[in-house]
Amino acid sequence: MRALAMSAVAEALRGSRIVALGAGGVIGGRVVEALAGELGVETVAVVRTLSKAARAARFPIRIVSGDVRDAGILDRAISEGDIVVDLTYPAEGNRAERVRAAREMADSIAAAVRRRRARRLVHLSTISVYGPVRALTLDESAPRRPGADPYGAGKQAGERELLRLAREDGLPAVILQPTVVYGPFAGWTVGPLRQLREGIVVLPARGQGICNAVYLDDVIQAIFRAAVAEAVEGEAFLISGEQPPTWLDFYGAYERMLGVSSLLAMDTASVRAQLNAQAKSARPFRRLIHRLRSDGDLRQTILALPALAQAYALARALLPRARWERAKDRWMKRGGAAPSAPGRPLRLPRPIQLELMASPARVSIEKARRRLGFEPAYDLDQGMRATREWAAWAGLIPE
Amino acid sequence: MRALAMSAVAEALRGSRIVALGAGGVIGGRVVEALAGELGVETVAVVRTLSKAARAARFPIRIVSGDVRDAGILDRAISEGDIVVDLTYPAEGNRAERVRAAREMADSIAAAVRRRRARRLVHLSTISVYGPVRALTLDESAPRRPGADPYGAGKQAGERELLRLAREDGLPAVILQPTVVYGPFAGWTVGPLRQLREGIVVLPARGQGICNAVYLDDVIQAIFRAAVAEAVEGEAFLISGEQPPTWLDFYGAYERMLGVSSLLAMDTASVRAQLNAQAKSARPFRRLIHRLRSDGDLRQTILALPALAQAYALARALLPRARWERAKDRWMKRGGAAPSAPGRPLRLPRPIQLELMASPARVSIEKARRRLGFEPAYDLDQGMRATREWAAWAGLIPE
Amino acid sequence: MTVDSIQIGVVGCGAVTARYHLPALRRVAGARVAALADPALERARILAAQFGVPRAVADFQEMLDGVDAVVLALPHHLHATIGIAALRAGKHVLMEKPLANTVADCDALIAAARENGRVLAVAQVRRYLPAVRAVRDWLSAGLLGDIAAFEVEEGGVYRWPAASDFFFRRETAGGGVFMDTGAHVLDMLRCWLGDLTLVEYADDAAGGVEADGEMRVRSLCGAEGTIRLSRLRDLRNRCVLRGSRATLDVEPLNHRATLTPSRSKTGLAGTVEGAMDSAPDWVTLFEEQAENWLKAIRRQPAEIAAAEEARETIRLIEEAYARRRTVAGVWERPLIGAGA
Amino acid sequence: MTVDSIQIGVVGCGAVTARYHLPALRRVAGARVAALADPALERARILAAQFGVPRAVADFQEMLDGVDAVVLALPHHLHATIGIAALRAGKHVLMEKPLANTVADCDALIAAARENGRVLAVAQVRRYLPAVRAVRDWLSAGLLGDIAAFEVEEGGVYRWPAASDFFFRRETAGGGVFMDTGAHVLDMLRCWLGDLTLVEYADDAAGGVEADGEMRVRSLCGAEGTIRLSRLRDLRNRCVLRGSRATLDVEPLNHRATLTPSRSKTGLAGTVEGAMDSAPDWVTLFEEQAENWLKAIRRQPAEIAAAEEARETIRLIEEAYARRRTVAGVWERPLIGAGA
Repeated sequence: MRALAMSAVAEALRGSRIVALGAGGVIGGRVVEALAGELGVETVAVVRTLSKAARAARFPIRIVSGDVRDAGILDRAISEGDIVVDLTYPAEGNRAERVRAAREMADSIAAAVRRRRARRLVHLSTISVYGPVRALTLDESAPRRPGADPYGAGKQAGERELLRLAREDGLPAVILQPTVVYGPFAGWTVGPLRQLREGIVVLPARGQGICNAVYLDDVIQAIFRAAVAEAVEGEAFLISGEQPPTWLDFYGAYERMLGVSSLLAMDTASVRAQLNAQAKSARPFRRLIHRLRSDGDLRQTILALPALAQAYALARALLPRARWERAKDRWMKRGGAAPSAPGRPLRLPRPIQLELMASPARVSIEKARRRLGFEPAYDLDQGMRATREWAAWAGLIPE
Repeated sequence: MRALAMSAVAEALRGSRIVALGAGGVIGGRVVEALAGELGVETVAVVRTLSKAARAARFPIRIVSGDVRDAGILDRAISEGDIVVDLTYPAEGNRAERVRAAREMADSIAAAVRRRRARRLVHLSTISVYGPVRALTLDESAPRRPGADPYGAGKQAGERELLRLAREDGLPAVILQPTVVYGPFAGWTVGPLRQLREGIVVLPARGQGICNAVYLDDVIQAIFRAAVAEAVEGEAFLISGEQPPTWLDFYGAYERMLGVSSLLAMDTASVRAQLNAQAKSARPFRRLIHRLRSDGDLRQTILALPALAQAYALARALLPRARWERAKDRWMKRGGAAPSAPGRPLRLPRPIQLELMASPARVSIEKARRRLGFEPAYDLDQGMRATREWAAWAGLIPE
Repeated sequence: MTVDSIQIGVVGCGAVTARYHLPALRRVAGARVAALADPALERARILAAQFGVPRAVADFQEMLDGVDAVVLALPHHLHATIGIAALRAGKHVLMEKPLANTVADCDALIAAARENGRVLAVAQVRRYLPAVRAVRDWLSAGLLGDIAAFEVEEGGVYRWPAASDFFFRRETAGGGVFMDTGAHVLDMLRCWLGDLTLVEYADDAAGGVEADGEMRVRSLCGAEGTIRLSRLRDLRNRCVLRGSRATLDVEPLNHRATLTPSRSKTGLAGTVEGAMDSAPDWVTLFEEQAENWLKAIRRQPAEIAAAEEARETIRLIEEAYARRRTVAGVWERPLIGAGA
Repeated sequence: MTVDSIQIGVVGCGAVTARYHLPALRRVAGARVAALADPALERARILAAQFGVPRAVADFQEMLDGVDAVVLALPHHLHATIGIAALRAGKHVLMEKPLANTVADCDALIAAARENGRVLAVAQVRRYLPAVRAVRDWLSAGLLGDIAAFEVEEGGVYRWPAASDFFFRRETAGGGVFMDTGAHVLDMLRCWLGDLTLVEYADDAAGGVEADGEMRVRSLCGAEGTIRLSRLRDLRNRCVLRGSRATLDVEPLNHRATLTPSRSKTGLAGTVEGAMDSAPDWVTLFEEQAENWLKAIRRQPAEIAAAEEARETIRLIEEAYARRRTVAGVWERPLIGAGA
């Protein structure tokens, strides 16, 4: 297939109305902006709660609020011939709860797509459905093993349900699996900037793990291509940038934006040891809390005391005087915020992130290239330049 | 004996030098001022530490600092023919420690009096040596039963030792037993004013117990009379005001000075019940502290946490959220001071004070009248007027 | 002399009614909430049960007979019609801000209040913030000297639990963050600096309501200032007033202020005296507002935001929208031709 | 370029040396404490061991050879003789306050410093308090307008662990609470308001040293103020400066200040920016003092209390003592004739 220019993709999109489910999120917000703004496509935004609609409300489009598991909501939003872009996912709950919710959401959306005779369903999944990858290359043929990660598991349940319905019932669903999405409002931008500002960020694999980063707008491009591409129903596509950087390069870009020196690249075993030590040092305190929780008598003791007096008295009774005075000073200085250890705190990756950051796998976007005509427009430099501009506006980096 | 006018007492005092032991205290300060100021008598001030000498240092007198158990100190202060006024007492320690210290002090002072051939030793004891009194009248013939009170027990040990030495060795000692001394700098003035300002003061016996109050200057008068009276060696004298008021009258005078309404007169049984309840509610917390103190593991747990974080975390973990928020607000409002229950706190008498305040006993000053020519110059009104003037100067009451 | 209790009806049972008006009115002496009205009758019924209000109705007209005064907490576009109806029925009105979406509607409301001799107050509740009052005091005492410039910013990801979608439609809300937060901020600035005139205005509305924007205004005394508001990014919620003698950096929502004399390196950083809580107790502020409204109804001296003042704020916002320069988000790079 | 370390001797091993001078000097770069001197040699030896000082001697003359500069923390009456001896021996001096007990002694010290070309600084350590610096800044920035009046009070039961009794004798201490605390407070006021002249003075000294007193002074600009000091009663440790524009109530020892504009009901109550600890860290202040002294020795720009300034404070105290009105304590009622 010859790759369509984006102008041609836009032209094709203008033939339908687009319904964005989950329009209050990072990707949804950008989808709506691009459609209702630049591309001039009729758009309906479906948000979970109205509080999330500020960005979509900049445009004179229909906004519907409610849960996508409610058929009535979807019926109000979707009409015949529409293209549905599904950006929803269950954000809360444990693994089992999310898996169930994701399946229910998928079923509800699939049913609405069929009932309202929508033309296509583009569903946003994630690279996390593959779980930890040890191989040097990852493509869509790899097994899905999201493991214990509730996010990946939920997403996998949703995508699997839709792929099954595509296969069995001819649901016109296309699945996109973006990698590490960064850019305006994105978690992989806001999170690292905050971590690097507040503490020392520890990277495993000496920072040499592969970061399959993709700039937000390239994901949007892929969504629009998937919305109009021919003969891609029932297919899944990994969506990533080209020439993935290392995690050290990726975080390094943020470090430079902030003008700080906050990265600490370690070997993976040492990071694991740190994680274990952290868990251990938290343990006795958790045990104390547990003891106090389970010992009703002791607990009543504490609760019977006027409000915070117990904490105060406890600290005063147990801390050596000098330490108490210092602690008090620090407490007051912070206006009551929880005091932390001196020095900048270490920000260790969570275990699930550690796998991701230690992985040597490069994601192949060959399939998306071939079948969708996808071609990333942003390399890391370009993406980070755009990201820096947004971050300055958002007050996340010094101006 | 015909009572001497104070001018004649002063005249008699001018025949000797006066050494005030414990000149840094409330009575000692006034003794020195009256001697070195108004009466123009040569005075030596002995203070425990120099920090206490500010008041005596207003006069060009000798100031000696040190412990009266140190013979060298006393030898530097006392010369032949001196009158020694002993205002010292052991202010710290438990009952046994104070009894031992009081005896050592008495022995050291008695030895110095004999060694330096001082003319007289006037020793300040207290009404507390009699312990709780249930009779309607108290005079010097009553048994000394100070009971568990460490202060009274210490004072009793000192006075007993000196009386023994007077009887057995001809020590020229006279004992004065003042009652509830109030006035400038006095504990029975500073304490009640503070309590009434900060909380609700609870009086037992519906406030109708007898307060054998004596204005400070009347005690000074008695000291000077005892210093020069004839044939009173080996005798003890109760020193009190005339027409003792009730405790309600006594505290009421302070209440009026402050312009507050802070007194709560209750029957004694109810006060006891309150004291018990207070002890009970404090108990589980003390138990918790005890457990944490004795449980090294648990204690390490707490101490290992950064400074105050434990207190904060503990409170946050255990308090219901709304209560936590309120507690935090209150905490911050007070700038970190220990928060207390809402409303003005109750100030209950300590058990030893409860006995004193519930007692119906009027102190007889007949013996001091007869043998010392003592006549109180201040009734409650006059004493409280003078006290009010001082309290305003000291910033203890609104001006 | 005892004062008869004023019977109050509350129209509109959204979040502001449930969280603030009803808890506050319950505390006010000499007033009693007699009825609630909301087309979503179920909401009205629930709140009536929660706050012990005897009547709940769907149509506000039904409640008018039994009340002396009404609190109107409605979608903005309904302010004028329902407000005018209430005033014509002889009811005093406390109108949630903004007074109305247009100056024309404001004028109609003001005329209705005059013609019927009723109090029309606007719920500019921030006026009761200790810092807002203190700064007004300080400015009139000349603490800062002549004000040369000022900057206000307030922003955060939008989180108000909006119960209806009027809020995000231009026809119903009248505007975005400037009609909402801006009505507060501009009223506060008017309290401090008097009438403001527009210099320029830009926002990101592309046919809908703005989520982020910046207004430049000039005060009577010639000081120019910027007001930057956002629903998309966290801004420091503060006002900086730059005077000839000193600069005051005030955070009205948490009572903090730092004063730095013009030629000094060191500031005095503290809180407004008498306001030591870390966050304002909004129910208490609404209570003060209600008390002052009731005083005004009883023709006693009262501190209320008069409709005429609120109209000036709406005039400014209306002019700003009319002269709007639209600015896309810095992140809105074209997809077509991207990377080329 | 490296700077040679300045060798310092400390004369007098009392509480201020042990608590502040030695801990502070240990932190200062480019200086080294080479010797301690105290007639109570044992005290000197203990401190030398504690602070790693190589020499401890009884007679300060013995140490002079090995040092470039001396800190003198001595009984007040020895300041002049020992100070002059050290200056004549070519040593720079940091003198504990008060500079000396009399103006004549101050002048002799100043002359000795001039003749020998040495730095004679006075340990007016409160100058380094953040609030003292900030208030100076604010005043010169005109924050308060013209100062019309001021009140200072500081008092509490005396608790300093005096190791020798020089402190409570007029011959040795030179005076009481005004020579001690007063030397600090008057220096602070001079920093803020310039030279002060005496209006009147009263204290309670009856042949000894005063424990409580009150001084009235006039500043160059004509403002009159009261300084009330006590060792017998708790006073609020604060200074109130009443200006034409605003009143500042400052507590320099805990960095707090409340500013109330003249026509305002509400004040701004807070702390001096950058000084958020609840109590000042005195060792750090002594460290700053030592650093500035060393800078002055190296002829670099430095903030020190010059002897000439300290002399003015002593002049004021000397004059006050000369014009003293003696007032007995309000509680000193006559015993003779009492109750009659």
